[in-house]
Amino acid sequence: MRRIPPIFLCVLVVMWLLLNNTISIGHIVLGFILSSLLLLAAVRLRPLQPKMHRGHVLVRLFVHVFIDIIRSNIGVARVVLGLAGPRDIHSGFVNIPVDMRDPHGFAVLAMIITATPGTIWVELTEDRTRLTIHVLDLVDETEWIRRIKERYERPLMEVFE
Amino acid sequence: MSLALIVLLPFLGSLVAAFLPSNARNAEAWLAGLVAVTCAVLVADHYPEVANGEIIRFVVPWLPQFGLDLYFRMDGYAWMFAMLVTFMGALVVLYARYYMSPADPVPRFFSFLLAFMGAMVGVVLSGNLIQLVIFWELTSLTSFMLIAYWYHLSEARHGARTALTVTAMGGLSLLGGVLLLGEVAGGYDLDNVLAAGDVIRSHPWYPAILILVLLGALTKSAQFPFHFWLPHAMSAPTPVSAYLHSATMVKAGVFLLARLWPCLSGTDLWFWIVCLAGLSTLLLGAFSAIFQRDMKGVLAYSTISHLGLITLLLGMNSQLALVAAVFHMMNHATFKASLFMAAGIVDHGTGTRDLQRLSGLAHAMPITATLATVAAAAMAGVPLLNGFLSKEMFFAETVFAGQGPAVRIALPAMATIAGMFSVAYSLRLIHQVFFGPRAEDLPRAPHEPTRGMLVPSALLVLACLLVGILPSRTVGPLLETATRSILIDDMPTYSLAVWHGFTLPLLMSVLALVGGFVIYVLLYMHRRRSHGRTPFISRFDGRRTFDVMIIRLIRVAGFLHRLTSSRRLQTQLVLIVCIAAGAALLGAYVNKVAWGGMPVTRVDPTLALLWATGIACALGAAYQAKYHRLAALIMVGGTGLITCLTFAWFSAPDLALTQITVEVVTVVLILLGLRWLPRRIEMDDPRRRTVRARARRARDAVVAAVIGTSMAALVFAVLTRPRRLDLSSFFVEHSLPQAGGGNVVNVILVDFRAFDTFGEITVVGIVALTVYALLRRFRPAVESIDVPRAQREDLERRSQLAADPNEMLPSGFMMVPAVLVRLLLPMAGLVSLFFLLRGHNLPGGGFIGGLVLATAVIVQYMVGGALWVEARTRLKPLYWIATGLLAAGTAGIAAWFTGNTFLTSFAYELHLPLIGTVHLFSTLWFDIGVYMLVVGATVLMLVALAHQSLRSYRRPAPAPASSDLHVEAPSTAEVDR
Amino acid sequence: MNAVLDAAIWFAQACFAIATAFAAMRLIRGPAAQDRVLAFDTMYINGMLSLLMLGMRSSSSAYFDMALLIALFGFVGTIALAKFLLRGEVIEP
Amino acid sequence: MEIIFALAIGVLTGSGVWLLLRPRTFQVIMGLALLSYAINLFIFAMGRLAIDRAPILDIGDPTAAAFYADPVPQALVLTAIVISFATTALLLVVILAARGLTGTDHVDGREGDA
Amino acid sequence: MNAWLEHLPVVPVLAPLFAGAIMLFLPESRRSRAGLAVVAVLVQLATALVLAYLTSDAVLEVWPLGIGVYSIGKWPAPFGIVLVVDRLSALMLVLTATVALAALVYSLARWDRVGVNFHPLFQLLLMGLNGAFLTGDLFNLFVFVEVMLAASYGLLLHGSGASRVKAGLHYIIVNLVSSLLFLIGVALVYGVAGTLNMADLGPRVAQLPASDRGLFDIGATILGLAFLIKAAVWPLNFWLPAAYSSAAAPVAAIFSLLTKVGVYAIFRVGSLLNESGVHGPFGSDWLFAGGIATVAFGIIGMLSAQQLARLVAFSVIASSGTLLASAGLAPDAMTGPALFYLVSSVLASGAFFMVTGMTERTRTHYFESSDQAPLPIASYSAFGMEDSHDPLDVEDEVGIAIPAAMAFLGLAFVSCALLVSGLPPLSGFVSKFAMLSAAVEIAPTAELPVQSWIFVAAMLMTGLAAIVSLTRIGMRLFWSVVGRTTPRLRVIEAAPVALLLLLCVGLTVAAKPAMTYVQAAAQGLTSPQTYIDAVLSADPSASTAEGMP
Amino acid sequence: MSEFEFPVWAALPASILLIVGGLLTVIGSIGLLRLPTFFMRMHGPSMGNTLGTGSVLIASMLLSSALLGRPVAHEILITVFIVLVSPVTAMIVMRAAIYRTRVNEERRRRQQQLPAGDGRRASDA
Ligand code: NA
Ligand code: NA
Repeated sequence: MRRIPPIFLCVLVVMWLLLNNTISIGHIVLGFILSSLLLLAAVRLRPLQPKMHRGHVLVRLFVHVFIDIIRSNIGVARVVLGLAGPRDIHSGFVNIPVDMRDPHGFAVLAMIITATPGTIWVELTEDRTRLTIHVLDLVDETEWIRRIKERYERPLMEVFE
Repeated sequence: MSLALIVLLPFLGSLVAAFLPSNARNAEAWLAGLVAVTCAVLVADHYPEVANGEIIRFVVPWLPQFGLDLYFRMDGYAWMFAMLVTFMGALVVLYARYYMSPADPVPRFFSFLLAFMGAMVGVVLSGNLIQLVIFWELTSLTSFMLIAYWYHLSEARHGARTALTVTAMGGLSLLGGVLLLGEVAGGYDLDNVLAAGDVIRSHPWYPAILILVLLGALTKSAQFPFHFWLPHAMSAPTPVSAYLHSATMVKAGVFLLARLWPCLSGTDLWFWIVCLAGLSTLLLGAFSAIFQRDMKGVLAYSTISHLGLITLLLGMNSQLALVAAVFHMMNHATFKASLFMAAGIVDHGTGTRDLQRLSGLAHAMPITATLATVAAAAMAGVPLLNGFLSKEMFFAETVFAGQGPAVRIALPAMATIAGMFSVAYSLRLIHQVFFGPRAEDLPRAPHEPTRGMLVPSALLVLACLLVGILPSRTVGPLLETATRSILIDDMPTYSLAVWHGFTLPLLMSVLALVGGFVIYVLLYMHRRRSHGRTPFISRFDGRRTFDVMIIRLIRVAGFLHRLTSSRRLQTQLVLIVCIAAGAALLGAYVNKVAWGGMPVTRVDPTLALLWATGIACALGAAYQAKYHRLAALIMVGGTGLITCLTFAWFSAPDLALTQITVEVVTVVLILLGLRWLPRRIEMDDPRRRTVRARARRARDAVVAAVIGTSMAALVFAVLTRPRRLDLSSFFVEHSLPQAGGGNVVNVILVDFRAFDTFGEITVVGIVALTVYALLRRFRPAVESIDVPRAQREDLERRSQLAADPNEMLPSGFMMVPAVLVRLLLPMAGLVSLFFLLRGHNLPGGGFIGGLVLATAVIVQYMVGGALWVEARTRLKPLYWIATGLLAAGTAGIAAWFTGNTFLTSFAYELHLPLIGTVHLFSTLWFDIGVYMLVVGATVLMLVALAHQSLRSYRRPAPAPASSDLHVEAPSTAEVDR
Repeated sequence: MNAVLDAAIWFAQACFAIATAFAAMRLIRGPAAQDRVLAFDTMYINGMLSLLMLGMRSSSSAYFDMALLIALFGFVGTIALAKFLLRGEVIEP
Repeated sequence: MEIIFALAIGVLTGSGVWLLLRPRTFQVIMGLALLSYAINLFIFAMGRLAIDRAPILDIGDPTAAAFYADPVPQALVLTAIVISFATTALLLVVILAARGLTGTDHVDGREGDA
Repeated sequence: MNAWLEHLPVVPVLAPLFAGAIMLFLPESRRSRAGLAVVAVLVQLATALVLAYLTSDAVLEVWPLGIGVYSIGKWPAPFGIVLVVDRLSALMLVLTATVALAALVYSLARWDRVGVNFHPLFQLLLMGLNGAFLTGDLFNLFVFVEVMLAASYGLLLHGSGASRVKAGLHYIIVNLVSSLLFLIGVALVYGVAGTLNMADLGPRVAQLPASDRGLFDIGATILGLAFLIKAAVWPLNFWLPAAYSSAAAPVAAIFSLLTKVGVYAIFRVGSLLNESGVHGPFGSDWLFAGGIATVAFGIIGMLSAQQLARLVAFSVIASSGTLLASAGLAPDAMTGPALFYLVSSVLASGAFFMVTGMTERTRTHYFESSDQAPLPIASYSAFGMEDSHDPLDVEDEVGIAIPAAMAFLGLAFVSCALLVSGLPPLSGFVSKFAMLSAAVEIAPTAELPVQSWIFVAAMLMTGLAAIVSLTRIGMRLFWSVVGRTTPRLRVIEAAPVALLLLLCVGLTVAAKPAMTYVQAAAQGLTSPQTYIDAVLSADPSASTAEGMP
Repeated sequence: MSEFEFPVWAALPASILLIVGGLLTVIGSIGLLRLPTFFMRMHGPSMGNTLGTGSVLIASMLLSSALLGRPVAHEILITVFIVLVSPVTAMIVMRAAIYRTRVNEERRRRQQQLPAGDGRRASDA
């Protein structure tokens, strides 16, 4: 008997309600049925499931990320519009040694890095020890390494490991 | 009734004969003989009636709408010919029984012989001209089969084909003539036509009719210039030559001329054409006959000349001439047939027919010699033989033919000369074969044949003698009835006496005999130096001309075909688009199409900008598609996006939705294909710089520009006209109340015009099946068989490229994407179901839902790898397709049980706890069918394409060039099993 | 108040059209294949935004679904292209 | 607006036809794709252009048909889109098979003049 | 009327669909699928015959006007889609089912196994054909033509191999373009006239303002061109010989119907647009010219053809040209004979393609030699579709060999030759004679008598060309002395050919009733008012008990 | 436009958000167009992807809630999907770019080694 991941099920039901833009009991039931069927059908295609704890940490993380996003948007906008001042923009790759191992952690990290303009995920080594990102406006590498590890990696490790 | 039987019996006999065992010579002969005799008796049985001028009729309605009935009609003339055909048939069968060797497959022979007999009887007994044409063509066909009886001889094949082509062509023109004749005479049956003589002769179509009919008759009767087929028909077995090519079939032409004589003759046109044809044939045939080496050759040419004689008589527009013609038809049949039989006997006995080698056979085969001599004498027109009588009548006619002075002198002279020739060749034939020193070097020792072969010939010779000595007692009455039935009331007075006193005709006969003797002696002096080639005219060999014509015809046809057709696709497409555009522009010009009256709405800069983008993408794609395929693909995708936005902009959300999903799938699909389309290397190709290439590109550019402009103009012309509301208003008004759906477009798709959707999904299913079938036996381009370069690099690190089905996540750069995309799958599924279920009231529906789910699955393939996914799921696309089709179908049929027509929508009220009542529309079931089919088809196509790379995934070694293809074919096969 | 809103909607729509046009320029100019792929992706995002604007303009939820669909699947084409560039085929064994 | 629409269709048709007449199979398939866009827009145009008039009736008010955009051409275009999608897929596979069997991507299966 | 009889018109579409769908559940092994296929075709044949009976004068209580109208989904014409069964449709249905039966049985000998999914595709092709002959809606006609074409692509490529794929590529692309034209035409017709229903078309066109009339004519013209491409009119037919001659024999046999769909569409739509006097391809002069050009092209092609299959393909072209020309010459007088000719020529070319397949048996061209053989790809077991059978092992021959194979082949060949060349005595001659006599009959009163003469000349020429080329190739096939191997012939292959030929014989013998029927069918075309009334007055809700939900 | 009168609490913030979102997106695509190297260009669009889209979605949420008179939140779904999906795109495109630049480097090097230029140039597909 395959087991249906409960959180995911709830997420799907909520999705269904959002899609239909309603909270009628009928749709809740329908959504529940459909979601569980889908999960049953798809569970073998998603063998690895996350085990999350201390979810409240995520809240703080998201606040940080939100702030960073706005900041980096402004930053990139200045670079693009050439308002960044006379200094020539120097962009480059940054290698970050990482201690996290959980794929889902990395997934969230990838989301964050992609969502914040000015940084792009380049690659993670096979042994998941070194992460390379590309930074648009690279002034100080160590600053970036610290920021990724402190602000993002630690909370993620708390949640996923 | 018995008339039909006379015609039918031979055909039945032929069927039976065809199925007898191939060695049953006697059975065949008995059957055939019985049939022939029976027919003869049946014919003879009718003599009393026809004798006193009755016409026996038998009609079976066949195609009365077009005046075509099976109408058998026997009058005296027909009776005479029927008798000739059946009686001769009997004799020939008897002869053939002994002539054919045991080795020959006789069933074919006798079956075709009988078929011919039937056809010939059909010709003479036809009371309907179309029916006559039918049997006419049948005689051509059967004669073709009989000539080619020994088809292993190229001579036979060739002769048969020549004969068929010439006579069938004649038959076709005869058909044309008869059609006109029928139209003029107001019906195809003979009685009408014969009655309408004056109408016909005075009708403007008369010349056309005459020429067409004559073409038919003259080709059949081997008249100049169509005579050449007959000598080559001699490669047929001798019985066939005796029967078809002397006695009966070749008579069909003159038979027809006499048959239609009352309604066609009597004009100058008739006189000149027919007489000229006859006279030239008479002379030419007789002259050539002198120089033949082959016995049958001599007989063939003499047949030609005698037919010419008959034709000439028919052309003279005089009743007496007609009588003479009919008389000579019978006489010629008798002596010529017996001569052919004699030739066959000689051939049989000695193994050759070559006049050079044959000599002095009289000692070895006295009876044959005697018979042949008498027959030849008849042919030469020696007194006391039938040939003499008719020939003298002929001479008389030439003398008294009433035309101008030139004719009055020339015609008798020519006739006499022809007579001399015929004496000469008859003499030569007999003398060289039967007299002189005994030939030594013959293939076989000559000997008298069995009685069976002699009897028929003997009977015929006897007939010659009887008729020749006692004409009025024997043939008189028959001739009387026959001719009377043709020229009903204006019968001429003539006497069939052997002696008319010293008359000019008698003098001509004597001259002919003497002259002929002299000619032969002169020739003999020349030590028979003839090599079968006719002096003066041998260069004008009709047959060679004919062959050349046929070859030319085919060559010309080939040339024209290359000229009027093309195997190049571009040419075809240019033609199509140009003709379409041309037609449209022409229509616009002719009808003076103008813009409509409605004002144009103001331009929204945003959309304008969007379309500037879209147009740029389209042009870019057009420019890049040759060498930068990926770029072109992406640009086309861009255009698609703009198109989709446009649909949305002009309030067509469903279209936009469908367009966008289709876009995505199409891009993936074409990329999957590009894997197997080896990259083109761009180089400055000299061929692109040739003038022709430039010219073609210029032409295409112009064509494209013109067509683009006209399309734009067309659209604008429509857009500036008021729209018609009839259909849309009906749909909008009935959509909610009757069909219970707010989204009119979707309601149209699943209810108002569900039948379209029904067919549309079938198309998708069919295509999926085809793609699958084609890929089952796909043979990739050599260049793209081995693993792509990028993956080959990985092979240094990994044993094989295929993902391990057991690993949780792909190693390497695909790990994080895999996590995310697998998270996405259930969500996508939910979205697809959402679109499926809400379609009836808001944009969406089965198609979109299906594509969404299919795409979600495909993405799993992209991140996980084919084998990984398939190790963990078993989707059976074919079953999805089938189920989809069945669901849609049953959704339609379900309506039958509610007493409605196919695909009528109906709702089923479902009361559920804590959900309340749910209206289940049958259209939802239909939409589910669409959904399943689309999922199945899309997945099948994409995955079948993706599977191609499995063929090579275990071969790390980069494949060398094409050479290894065949080598590794089996290995792949066993990998696959 | 609607006037302001309409103006804003119109402005945003124009912005997205311009963005689309820029992306298309990049798409046509290239130079590398990856530039084109990137431009393609951008066009899709902008297309999605334009659709949302249409939805607001006509205040109908019909357009939302299209936006949803692009958000969900606009990326498929992009990663297919990218994967073709990267691996030589879209679906590997 | 009509002018832009007509122009768009014109250009799509033009470039589609141009590609259709090219000798390489891939060009032809791209041309057919462009042409089918053009034709779809063409069919769509037969219902004339309407903005913010999507033929989606709010439950309960089937107002005058004149208000809504003509749904019929939309339905026709939907069918056309689906069919052209399917046939494109088929053509693609046939092109691949031809490339494999004939060794060239020329539409005539042999290298004519470029 | 009987509630179930009412649904008969839709059965010819549904039977093949369900059969084809169910087959997909059955294993690819021949037996089960073939059995189902035969049953399905027999059902279609029976249905078609019943429909033909119902449309004849024999019974009037079912369909008083002799025209059955079945409105899909109970939506009345012109709004909904209606299936219309008149004599012509019924005739085409019977013809289709007959040829289909023959081709199907023939294919069971071996042909159906040179590739996968032969039988489903075959059924769906029939669905397309039947739908096209039945529908009364212009766009629905497009859809069913697409169904037919899609299946024909699959069947043409059945067995793969270089020659087929090459021919198929051209065939597909040309047909895609013609489908685009079809769409433009339909769309324009709708955009101007505001209807898609064929019967509704005539009345509306009559009411069109002069300003819109030109646009409509353009639409009709483009539509007609699309039909003409399907009907293989010159110069839009260069794809045909390659496609038909490279297809497997039974496929080619059924293909001889495809061109007739184009002809049917021309006849049908032309007759409905007739009195509104639309120019373009439906205009008689254009049609006549195109037809004659096509005949001429067919003649040239026949003369220059080197293989029998190509020759037959060209004869198909010639016959299609004959039909168009006769329609263009004088619809009123010629349509009846033309329909007779259509039936005869379809049966003949169907039989001829099968005979060709048997004569070319020694050369097994339908099956690529091993070096050409494409690589089989990964088995789909992982993919959830086991088809164990290997498409390459088709060498085992089914059925008992008949004796005197050569004799049968020869007889069949000669009969086919007679039919194709229109020589006596078979139906080929009867039909040609009927057309010719009609053509001659109208000549004195026609405003362009020369057209009649051209037509007559063309007919006679076709016959002559057929004789010349057929004797040439036939002698090479049957009388070539060197290296002729007598093929093993099986009843299962011989019987269908015999069936078709016997039908031609029957057509010849029973010429009178047959001609009566086709003339009645032609009557329906030449005076379409009955058709229009029947369709537009049909009230779907009348016949049924319950109303709408 | 619809005849519905939007309340200020919805219309005003929505307008601002729309303007901001539009501007951000345009700037992003200017970056895509103007920035010198591919790796720099990749940063441009991500602006539009995140904040641009976000603000438009919030605006849409506000407006439709105002329109229907009840909270409408289904725009969240779009955000979820975008956030889920854009990393996948970014990663693979980035990876492809790196791979192709490397390959082109190698090719250029190889072509410098052999006597360069028989006029050919590998196309990109
Ligand atoms: Na980023
Ligand atoms: Na066809």
